[in-house]
Amino acid sequence: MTELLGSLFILASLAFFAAGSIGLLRLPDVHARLHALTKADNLGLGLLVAGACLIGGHLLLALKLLLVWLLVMFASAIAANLIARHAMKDGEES
Amino acid sequence: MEITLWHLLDSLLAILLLGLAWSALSGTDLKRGVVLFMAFGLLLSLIWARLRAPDLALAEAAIGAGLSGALLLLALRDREKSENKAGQPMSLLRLATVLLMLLLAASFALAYVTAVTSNTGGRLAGLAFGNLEQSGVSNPVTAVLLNFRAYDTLLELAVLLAATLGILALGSERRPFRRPGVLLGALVTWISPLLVIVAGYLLWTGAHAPGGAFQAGALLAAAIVMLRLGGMTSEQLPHQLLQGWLLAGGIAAFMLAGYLATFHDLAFLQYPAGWAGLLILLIESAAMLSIALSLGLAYLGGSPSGWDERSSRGKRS
Amino acid sequence: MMLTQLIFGIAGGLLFAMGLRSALIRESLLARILAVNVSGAGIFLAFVAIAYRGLEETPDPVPHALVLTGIVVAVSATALALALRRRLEEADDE
Amino acid sequence: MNNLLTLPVMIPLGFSLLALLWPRRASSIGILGLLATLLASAWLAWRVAGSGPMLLALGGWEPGLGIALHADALSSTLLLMSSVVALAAGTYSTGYFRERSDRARFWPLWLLLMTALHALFLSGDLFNLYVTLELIGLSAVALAALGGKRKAVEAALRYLILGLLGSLLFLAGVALIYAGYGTLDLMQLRNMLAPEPVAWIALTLMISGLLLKSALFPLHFWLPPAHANAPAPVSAVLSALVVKAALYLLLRFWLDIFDDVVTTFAAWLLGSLGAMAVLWGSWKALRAVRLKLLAAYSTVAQLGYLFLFFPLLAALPVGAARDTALGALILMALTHGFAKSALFLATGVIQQKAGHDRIEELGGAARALPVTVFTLALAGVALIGLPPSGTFQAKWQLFSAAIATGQWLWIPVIATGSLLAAAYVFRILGYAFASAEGVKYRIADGREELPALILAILATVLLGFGSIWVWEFVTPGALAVGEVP
Repeated sequence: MTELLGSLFILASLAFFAAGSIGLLRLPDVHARLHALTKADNLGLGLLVAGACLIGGHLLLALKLLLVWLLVMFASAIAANLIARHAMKDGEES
Repeated sequence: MEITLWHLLDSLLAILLLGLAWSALSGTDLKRGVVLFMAFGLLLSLIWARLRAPDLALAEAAIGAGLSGALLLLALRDREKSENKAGQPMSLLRLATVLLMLLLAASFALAYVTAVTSNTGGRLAGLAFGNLEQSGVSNPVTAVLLNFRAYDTLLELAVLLAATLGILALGSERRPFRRPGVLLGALVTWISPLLVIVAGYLLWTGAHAPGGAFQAGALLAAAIVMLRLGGMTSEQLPHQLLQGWLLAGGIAAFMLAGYLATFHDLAFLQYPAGWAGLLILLIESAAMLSIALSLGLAYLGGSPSGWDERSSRGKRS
Repeated sequence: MMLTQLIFGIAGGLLFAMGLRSALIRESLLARILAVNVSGAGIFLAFVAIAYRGLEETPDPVPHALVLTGIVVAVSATALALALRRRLEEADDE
Repeated sequence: MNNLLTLPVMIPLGFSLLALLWPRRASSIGILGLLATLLASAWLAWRVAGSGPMLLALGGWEPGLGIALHADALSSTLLLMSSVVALAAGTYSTGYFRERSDRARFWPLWLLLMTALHALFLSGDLFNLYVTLELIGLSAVALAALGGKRKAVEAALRYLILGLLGSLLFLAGVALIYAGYGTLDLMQLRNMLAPEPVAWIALTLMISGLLLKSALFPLHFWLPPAHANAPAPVSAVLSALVVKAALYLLLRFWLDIFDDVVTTFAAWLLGSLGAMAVLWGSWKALRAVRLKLLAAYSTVAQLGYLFLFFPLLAALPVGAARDTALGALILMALTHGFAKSALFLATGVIQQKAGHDRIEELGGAARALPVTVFTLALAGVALIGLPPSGTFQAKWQLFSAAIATGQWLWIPVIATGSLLAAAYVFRILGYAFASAEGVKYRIADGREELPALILAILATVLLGFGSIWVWEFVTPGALAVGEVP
């Protein structure tokens, strides 16, 4: 039962990743791309981690995965901020 | 031979990898090439995981994609004269090199396929697993690196030392970065200690699970890179004399452990019975620090300010 | 023998040759350094493919250790090459 | 237990760390380390001469799983030569590098290079050989770039990238061998290898990598700039030892490990390339403007001679005649090692004292620097192959082998090469003995002039009159590791 639920979570995460990647490729400017990428990826990763926790079953493992998720969120938020600020400064190039 | 979903996944991964490599190498835009190369490294790390080589997946992500990537990105700041005329050779010559390349790849593939299909035995795997009990660790890759083929690893540390000394001899470090804004500063202050903890964990766990000195050392080096991005100057590194000892430590620990055995009438690098686990942990700790400092100094790009004064202090004149 | 071994082994051979070619014909030093790394990665891929023994059996640890050594050697060489390249720009003519 | 075998590798490595830790004493530590290395190598050669080849299974693991070191006559001879050359060039470097900080940079890398060379000579494992090749490559490049002149850095970077490509070709061959035969140990492979596609392709890849590293024509293009722009003691070792390391492996693979796999056609190919190297290298040396460039091109030519032996060895049946030819090859490699390092060191003296090394402005050198010019002349005798040098005897054997096997083709090549060598050596001497005032300064520092002189004497006199010892030591099964009990 938990395995099935976990798999569903992971499948759902794939949809978010796909959306994020399409956004990265198709959206017109840096800020919009960043928006698509960070939002979709963070949610996607969250779902992936949740699914993996369910399938893995260990509490310790779940904690480690959760830590990974938090770290990635932390880093990607700041990276996104840096990229956005850089883009603002440079003006719109791409 | 049955074709399963796994094989489709494998083909997809292989094609993606080749595509990434091709676009990283064929474009004239170097920045793009470097970014694609980092993506290549990450994909490779995924493939290591697929091929059940988690130790390599960790090392590739940390060293192959991570640190190499950081070094290459930094190198983009140095302009080359030749970059302006990144011209391609004439079309006929180009065709010839492509044909030669295909010939090379084809002969390699021919030999490889023949070899793998004719030799289906376990090669050295049987021997390695058979002697795992006596190696002092239960992670077979660590056993090969630090015990069965420890001599390779010893010389590999010498390679790293040679590269580091070469970089130090070329001149002084790059200018440090400007102090970052609040957010990046916060990231640096939070991440660096965390990296140190994770490195310690990887070192410890390397004895029985994926990890070990190299992955841990790379993470520590990543901490140096982060701090550097956060505006660290080389004065904040350990004292110059200590740096020398740290650089030498990995090899020195190996040699001491190696000759320890010879006093017990054993071969060089043969760990006395019961001591293997402890000796391996000690060697790995020293090696981790050497690796971290070497790679960190490589990121600094040259000798830290005042490095040469080590030799002239106390000079009479 | 397994199809997986063949797929990655042949891909490794292609990468090896591709990198070798670029390293010889490119003018830009940075591109050549990248190419050497790609070429090396191709050989590493072949090594790890040799070690693979299916989903059930633990792979041969010896090639894994060799590749780990190779990765460290590669990053050392890359670091030295990049340092030389940087110095080339700074060094004055004579 | 043969733990002795580790000493020629571990002594320089240990002293390299010491030189890194005590930079102020780097020179004394370095010289001491090289002396100890020389003693260890001499002892090893003595043991090998007395009681035959030696083997050590590192870590106590059976070869295959672990790595084995071994020494036979060929490896211990080269070990001894490299220890002597390193000590002489190292002694010279204490006068060459005036700044203490330069010496502190030089010594740890120098000792690492010795570690690498000795590790290569003793290694019995294919992958370990790859690591030693990379260690040689990186430390040699770092040394060649010392001083930071733009030309030197540029040549060093090119040298690095080509060296890496050579190592990668080698590694590709190693991967194939492991896939096909399931071991990396040379002695096990020696009995397993058969003439089949896997072995052929793997050997071709490895040999191509080694040819690139040993700068066989037409893969020699990286050598002259790298060797001519490095600091003098480094050039000496690059030409005398580093290219010889790749050549040693070629010999070891060709005549010993892959003995059953190689073909006569391939031997002829190497011989022909060697012949072209002799002619092209000698010609370029004759036309060189700078003394160091002359020395570098002369290395290309001298390496060519060594490759002429391959088709001859392939044609000779196993036995006394073949052993003699092999002995001649080794004698030639040794003589060239000593003579070429002497030439580079002497050039270094001239370059520092005169401020340049342009051949046509060497006038007065013979009066200002008589010892150094005498060294040049002695080294020249060995390079041309005049008696009593070791090269003379080696070329003599080369001639007789060419006649014995009916391979007349090589004889005009050797003769032309020797004539061209005579021409470029006398061109140097002609200008050096001219009375013009191109070179003015005298020096009294023996550290700078004596090492080169000693090396030149070793090449011309000792290896000439003493060649019989080399012969006796080397010929009965120079490559005899397989017979270790």
